[in-house]
Amino acid sequence: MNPSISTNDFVIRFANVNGTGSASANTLFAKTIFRMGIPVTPKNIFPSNIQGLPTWYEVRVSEKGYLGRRAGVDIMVAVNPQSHTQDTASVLPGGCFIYDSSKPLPETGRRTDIRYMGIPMTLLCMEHFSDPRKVQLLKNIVYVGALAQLLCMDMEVLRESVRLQFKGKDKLIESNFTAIELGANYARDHFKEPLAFCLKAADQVKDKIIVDGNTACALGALYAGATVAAWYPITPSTSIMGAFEKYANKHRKDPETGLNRFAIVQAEDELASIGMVIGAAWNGARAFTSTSGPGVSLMSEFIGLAYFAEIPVVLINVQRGGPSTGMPTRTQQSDILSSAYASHGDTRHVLLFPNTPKECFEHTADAFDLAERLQTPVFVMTDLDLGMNDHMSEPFEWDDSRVYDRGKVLSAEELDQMADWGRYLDVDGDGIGFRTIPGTHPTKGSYFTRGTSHDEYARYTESGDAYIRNVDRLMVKWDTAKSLVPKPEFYQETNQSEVGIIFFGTSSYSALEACDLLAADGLPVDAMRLRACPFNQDVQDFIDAHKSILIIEQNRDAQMRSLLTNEACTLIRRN
Amino acid sequence: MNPSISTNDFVIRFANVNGTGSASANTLFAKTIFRMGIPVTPKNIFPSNIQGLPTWYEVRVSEKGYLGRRAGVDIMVAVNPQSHTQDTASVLPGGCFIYDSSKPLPETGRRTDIRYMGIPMTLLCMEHFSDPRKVQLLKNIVYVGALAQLLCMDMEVLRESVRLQFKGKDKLIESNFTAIELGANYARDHFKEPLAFCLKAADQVKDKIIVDGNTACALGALYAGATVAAWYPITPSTSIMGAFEKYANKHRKDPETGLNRFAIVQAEDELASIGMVIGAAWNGARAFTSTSGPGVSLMSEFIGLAYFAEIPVVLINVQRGGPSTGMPTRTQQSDILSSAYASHGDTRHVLLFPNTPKECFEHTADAFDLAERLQTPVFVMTDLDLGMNDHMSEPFEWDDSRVYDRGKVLSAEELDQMADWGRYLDVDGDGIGFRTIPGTHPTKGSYFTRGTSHDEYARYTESGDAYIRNVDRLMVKWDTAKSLVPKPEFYQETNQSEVGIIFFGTSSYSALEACDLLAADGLPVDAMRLRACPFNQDVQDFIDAHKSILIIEQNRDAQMRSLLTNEACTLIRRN
Amino acid sequence: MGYARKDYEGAISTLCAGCGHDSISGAIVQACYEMDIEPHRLAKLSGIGCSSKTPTYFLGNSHGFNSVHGRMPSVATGANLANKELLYLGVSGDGDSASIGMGQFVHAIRRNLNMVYIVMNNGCYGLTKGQDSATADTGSKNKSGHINNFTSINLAGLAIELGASFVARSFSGDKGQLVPLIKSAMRHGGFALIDVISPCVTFNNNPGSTKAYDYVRDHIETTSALDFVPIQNEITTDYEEGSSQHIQLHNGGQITLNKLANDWDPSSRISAITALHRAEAENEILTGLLYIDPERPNFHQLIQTCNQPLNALPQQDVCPGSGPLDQINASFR
Amino acid sequence: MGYARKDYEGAISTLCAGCGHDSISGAIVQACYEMDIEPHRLAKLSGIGCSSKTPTYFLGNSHGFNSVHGRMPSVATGANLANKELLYLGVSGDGDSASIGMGQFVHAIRRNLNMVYIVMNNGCYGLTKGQDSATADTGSKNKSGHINNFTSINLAGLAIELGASFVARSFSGDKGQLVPLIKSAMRHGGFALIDVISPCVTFNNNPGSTKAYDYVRDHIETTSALDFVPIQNEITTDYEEGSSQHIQLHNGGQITLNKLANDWDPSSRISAITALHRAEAENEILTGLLYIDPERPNFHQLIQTCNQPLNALPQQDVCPGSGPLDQINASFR
Ligand SMILES: Cc1ncc(C[n+]2csc(CCOP(=O)(O)OP(=O)(O)O)c2C)c(N)n1
Ligand SMILES: Cc1ncc(C[n+]2csc(CCOP(=O)(O)OP(=O)(O)O)c2C)c(N)n1
Ligand code: SF4
Ligand code: SF4
Ligand SMILES: [Mg+2]
Ligand SMILES: [Mg+2]
Repeated sequence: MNPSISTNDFVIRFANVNGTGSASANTLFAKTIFRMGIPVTPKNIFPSNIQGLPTWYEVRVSEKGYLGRRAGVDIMVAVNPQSHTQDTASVLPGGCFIYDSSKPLPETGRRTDIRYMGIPMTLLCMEHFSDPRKVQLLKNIVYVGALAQLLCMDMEVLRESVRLQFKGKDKLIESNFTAIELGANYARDHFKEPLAFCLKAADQVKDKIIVDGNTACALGALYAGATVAAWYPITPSTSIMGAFEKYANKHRKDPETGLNRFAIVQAEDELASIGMVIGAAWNGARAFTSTSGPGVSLMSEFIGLAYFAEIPVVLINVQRGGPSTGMPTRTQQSDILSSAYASHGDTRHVLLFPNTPKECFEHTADAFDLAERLQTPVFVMTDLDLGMNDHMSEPFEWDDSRVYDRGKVLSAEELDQMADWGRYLDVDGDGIGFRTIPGTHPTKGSYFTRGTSHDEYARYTESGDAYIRNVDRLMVKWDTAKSLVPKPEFYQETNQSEVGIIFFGTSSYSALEACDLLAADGLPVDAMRLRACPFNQDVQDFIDAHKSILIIEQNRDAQMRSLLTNEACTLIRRN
Repeated sequence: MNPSISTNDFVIRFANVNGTGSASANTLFAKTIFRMGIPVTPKNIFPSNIQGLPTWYEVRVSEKGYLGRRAGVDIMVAVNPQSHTQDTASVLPGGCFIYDSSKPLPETGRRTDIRYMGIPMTLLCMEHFSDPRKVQLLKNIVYVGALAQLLCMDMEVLRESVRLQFKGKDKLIESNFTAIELGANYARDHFKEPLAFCLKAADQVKDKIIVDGNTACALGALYAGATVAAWYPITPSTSIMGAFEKYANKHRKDPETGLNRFAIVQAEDELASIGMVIGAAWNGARAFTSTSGPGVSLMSEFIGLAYFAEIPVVLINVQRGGPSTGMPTRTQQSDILSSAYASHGDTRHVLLFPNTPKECFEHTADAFDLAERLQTPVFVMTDLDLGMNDHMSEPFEWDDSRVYDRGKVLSAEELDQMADWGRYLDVDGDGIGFRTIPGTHPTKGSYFTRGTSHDEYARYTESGDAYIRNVDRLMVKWDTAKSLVPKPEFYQETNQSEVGIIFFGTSSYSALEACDLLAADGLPVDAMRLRACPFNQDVQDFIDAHKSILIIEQNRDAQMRSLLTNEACTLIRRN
Repeated sequence: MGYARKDYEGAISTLCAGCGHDSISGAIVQACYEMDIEPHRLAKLSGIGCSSKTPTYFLGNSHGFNSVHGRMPSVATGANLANKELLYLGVSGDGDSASIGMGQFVHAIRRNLNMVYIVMNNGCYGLTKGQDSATADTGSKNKSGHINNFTSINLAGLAIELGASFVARSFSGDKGQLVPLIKSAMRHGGFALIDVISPCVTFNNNPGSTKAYDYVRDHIETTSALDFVPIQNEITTDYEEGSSQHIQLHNGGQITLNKLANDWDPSSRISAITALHRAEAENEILTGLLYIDPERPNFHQLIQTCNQPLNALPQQDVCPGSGPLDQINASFR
Repeated sequence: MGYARKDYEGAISTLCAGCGHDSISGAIVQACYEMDIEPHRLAKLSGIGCSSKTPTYFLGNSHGFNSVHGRMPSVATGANLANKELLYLGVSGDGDSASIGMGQFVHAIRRNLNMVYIVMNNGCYGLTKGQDSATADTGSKNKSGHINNFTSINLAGLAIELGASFVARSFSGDKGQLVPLIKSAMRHGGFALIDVISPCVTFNNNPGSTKAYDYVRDHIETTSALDFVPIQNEITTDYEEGSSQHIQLHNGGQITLNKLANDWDPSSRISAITALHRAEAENEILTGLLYIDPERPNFHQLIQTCNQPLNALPQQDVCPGSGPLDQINASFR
């Protein structure tokens, strides 16, 4: 094998026009590589628009399993003339630029350090297909065929992927096969010199799956037994409810009546969706909402109510570029503070930070247990990258012996046996009272839930003492939370470096790769991946064990640093 | 004079039923003391209710001029049987308990270490007045008369106060005089032993005024030329708009037409009120809103828009007990974080912290200059205590040579002269672009304001680079703000102690008194009163100059500590 | 079941003496008592305001939720979804529903949420000391002497236009009308609005106010004499034949109407709207049942939830288990 | 003033080819051009959505404000208060106005804010990929095959019930009707709603959708042929006598109507509502001017602001100065 050819290690980017059906061709490409056993990370870089603007799909192939985005593009498949200039610029020297040569490429702006490879995608399609819509769709498949040929993709795996993707649509499968062949043949006939990149079947994928985090969150909610879901459409969270509906329709029908064992409400706005979740959770159903930054802003008064009235709420925040409408189709980790302290007044909320689809599944499922155990809102903090892009992940697991932790909820019998019950009485020192669900008992356990102050027996009071006892108890609960939330993940047996590096969520991918690079350079650094706030002792210990701390996060204001400083009570100087 | 009598130094508390007209009697009492030249601080402690529940009015008299609340009550005027038990308990040993002896006081629960003094207030009134409404109102004046006698109040000053308070209502003045005399005579005839407390005319008031902070804020907005005010009623901010309307009606009528040179809108909710302020400010009017915590929560998406679209917004946040509906009639300083970082995404807002009515006036007026100069939201952070209670204060001042700083706004002529204008172009390094007001120029200066990302020319873009340039420029602006906001106040020439004490707003009163007490004990501590965020170098220097820092604030979560830690980048350990 | 009247009472009211809201609380107690409602099978929800405080003062044995200002409808929606078997009674004010809560009010109607929604309508913001609300009538004067210039929002008219399935208006001072209306609303199988004029004695009961006791008493008009008959066939009210009408309710019982307005048909939206507009033009306050469609499918029916309450489904009915998860994993390979 | 058509154009649209919203942008350009509006004396405001993006694509020489989702009415209210002399054109979507923005929509109407409010109504959330909106008709099917069960919110009907002073409905495909409606709305002295059915070709233009081009074309009905006549006395349209009607607009010009529906009277709310309900019952989409009250006082009149724009008052007119402050201080001693 040619040593200058890089095998299973390159970045390819597809530059398309949105709304032209390129997504299915690009997914096909990535999925085939995955099925060849090679780790792959696809990223959609798309505009806040429905049709006609530039969109990109970038695939990183990495046998070593690095799944973060890498700077620079090795192969550019530039099917969108609108973005040619920009696309040309982003190719690394020595890379190649594949374009649709049905129309000639302008002579200006050509680079000499990259290889241009024209394939008459449209013309090839027009020769074989008459329907113009088909031509538009299949010219994307033509470049997949050409790439398959050029990169030595396993053609049988590719064809199998086509069969799976278009299952039941035999005609479509046939025309896809034709398009693949058109591309492959053209490439074989016209490009004798091999590419500098190629694929080779490997065994790095094992039983992993490739799926987006939003689907994983939806499945987590499904498995956790969520029955009430209220939401308002907002990119990038929208597909959570789509997936929840799909799987609930499959797995949550009453077998006798065919009726739904779930309720999904598209609310009139985010204020209403969180209100519905609060109402449902108060009334004993497991309930959740999914949203993004603007939604959290709108929900913040209600989140304060849930904190104060101690209602178990699960909120999945798929973060996007802020503030305000911001950049709906760009990823960020910039709602850390607005989520942790959502609402005026003294409030603190439990946050979970998954970093893979598997963790999205687990953290979402766990969030319901935590919310009910702690009787408080729990945020699952993902982001556009994790939520909307496919990520390679360990498969989802569910232990059938797991029993939902519904927390401290009193049955009619328990109420009968209790001498002295107060909704907000902390009888066992964990800061959590016993709650009752409406309709449980004819004469016991009713109370009036409020956002205004109350005493231990849920009676209205404006007494300053009662107020202080209440908010102090909430701090005891916060301490209890520390022992229940997922612990951080460490990547070393014992701490060894002076510098400690901290990351969470999707920042983990690049951070871990950086750690490997540093270690390879003889500079190993200790690393910790946060998985939840409040921070438990392990987090504190890690910080204390290092002279300086580096935090990797995707926002301007070092929000995680702020959160760590406030909550773990340790100084981390910002650079 | 009897040495065991404490002159001009005591706390008196009136326990009333709300909605029974006690406010006017109690104010009369406090105001008379003020007019005798003695420093006085009245506090209303009232329920979230309109009629029939216990309410208290507490007056601290302090010749030394300490205006914070002091623990313990010296004289209790207990006119509300509902709260007798509680009221009895709060009297300090040696204090006295004055009650309406028209009905006998229950024998149970009596204390032996306080002096009970019964005055048949209702009966005295019934003997002299026939109208039952009058009886209800004037029995409150009876106790004022009795107290005047017992405390050696200047009767002429008291009568003058009555005349002022009921100006134009001669009959009412007469019956008040009668009631005063009834009380005074009864006291003179029945209590021979002098009280342990007395009043003596002094010269500690000078030209000071006594007024509530909400009125002061309203006047600040009036003087700053605010023309659009949008709000939604919420305790404790409501009276700001009442005062603004009152003074605007007096000082802002077009002399020819009698029409209003202002617009006040009672909006449908807080989301609408902040939206209106944003719209008006965008369109070149000085505009503001006033609200409390729940309002800020609801406004947070819009506040993020104003930050990102760079609209000058003035928001007066009169803080109350949070979270959620919380305690509407109790004071707190617990919206520090929710205001400083209002909105999802990376945002930071300018906050001002007045601590007297005079500063309420000045900070509110300054807020408009700052908001327009910085093109960003500015919060005036007061609280229920400052906003709704009368505070002794230096008089308001207005320099007639002051010219409003409207910031960087381009006229038609300037637009004509500019070669290259971009709304968000930072041409002079302060991070602030030049803005244009709709309608200014027929062909130049129009642009589309957005919450989504834009480049320097306000053109829509989703480019990551443009986004970063933009948010980085906003940080430059944040640095500019540091040099414009009010500096902290110091109480020592040079730093001397190891411990530094930091406070702000209404926490200052008690904090300063504590400092005096410590100094008297030979333990002087350096003190700093914060007046704004962002924090300038003086704040940093003070923190750096002390081994440990104590922050006095009225919330559970040490929010100002968090803000200082994040923004001034220095560790302060929480105890 | 033999509940006593006191089983439906709540804490002592802290509202102003004479406040209309207290009379409505009384009517609620009365209606529940007469219908022998199991107190724990009813959930009461409210927003914020004097009106929204009232659930403390009635049905002390029922769970309640005093939520945030203007957002009771969404909390009620969620609660209702969790357990379709309870009775939901929402209480709100005109500020709470017609201003900050307008959006949620409209959308609860649109979903035909199965609940009774009572607006204690005093044309002002009682709890924040009497500012005009959006239901203040044009030209009405409040205690501080301010005259309202804005168009008034007619919540009943709005609800009918939006397709609410049960719309009534009443007056806190007319218990005889209010009690059967509440009973009927409780047996209606969808969204039932009762807009109750409820004077605020402290801030809006002055001469010149159209929400003052005197004004309302002088200008009240009624669509019909109405009775609620709990058991289907036992019709006791004997109105003259011809003008009387019986409406079967979805959850049992029926309404017997004796129409006083001739051109009005309670099953026709346009006739109800016309009657309201006509009364408005004549400065009359039209009360009584205004419109009803007893058969309109409610929210649960529209989204086809199962027969058991969602909050009562056992884990095995909601968790698909590891078997299906293997297949799901396989679909992502 | 001699502006060219291109002075009213904006950037090239990035909406889907065939989107109804682009036609409405075209009609706005056309109307402004024909009326010779000074572009800088008009401010365009919007919320969030495909519809709310359109102000980028028209009137490039006018200031614009793309605010947050559902909150354009409040921003427009503030802007309008600051300067009563500009013309305000608000653009919104059915999601933006009928769901998240319902409260603000209702209250802008209540205040009779002087503005043109265009809803580009496609029955779905275009920008978030086609979910049903609250204006989706009952029984309508969207591209993903989902059938809407909920009651549809009729924005025009709602506006009339709320007392809006100018209410029209139109269709993006009917420029002949839309352009004169926009012109009339711009000369109306209060809140002017134009609810424009505007098909979403990508997500809601399929068979079974009642907001699809084909369906709308087949079911459209019109109250009247309408013309806007800019100069008061120059009436050129020659409808037959008797059926034609002239309505004088507050800010100049007049509307000439040739009524097609006999029982409909544009100055009667109840007649407009009746006409809407009748059309709805017959599955017809009633378009054209529905209701107008040209004399209703607008927000500025109701709150009695001065004649100069508030944003143009010089400091000396708004700052009382130190003299009065001395008196104010004295009142606090
Ligand atoms: C978000 C928010 N804004 C404002 C308030 C203050 N507030 C409390 S009650 C109320 C209005 C109550 O009016 P209404 O609903 O008519 O009830 P009423 O007191 O008249 O019965 C307001 C504005 C609040 N609690 N929350
Ligand atoms: C607070 C908030 N929630 C949700 C969104 C996401 N969002 C953007 S546009 C839109 C709906 C647009 O629908 P519509 O107003 O009908 O406009 P169309 O795209 O159909 O023209 C939504 C939900 C947002 N931008 N902000
Ligand atoms: S203020 Fe008005 S609404 Fe509130 S309790 Fe008193 S009378 Fe009733
Ligand atoms: S998605 Fe629909 S509404 Fe949006 S631009 Fe495309 S066709 Fe128009
Ligand atoms: Mg009210
Ligand atoms: Mg739409």
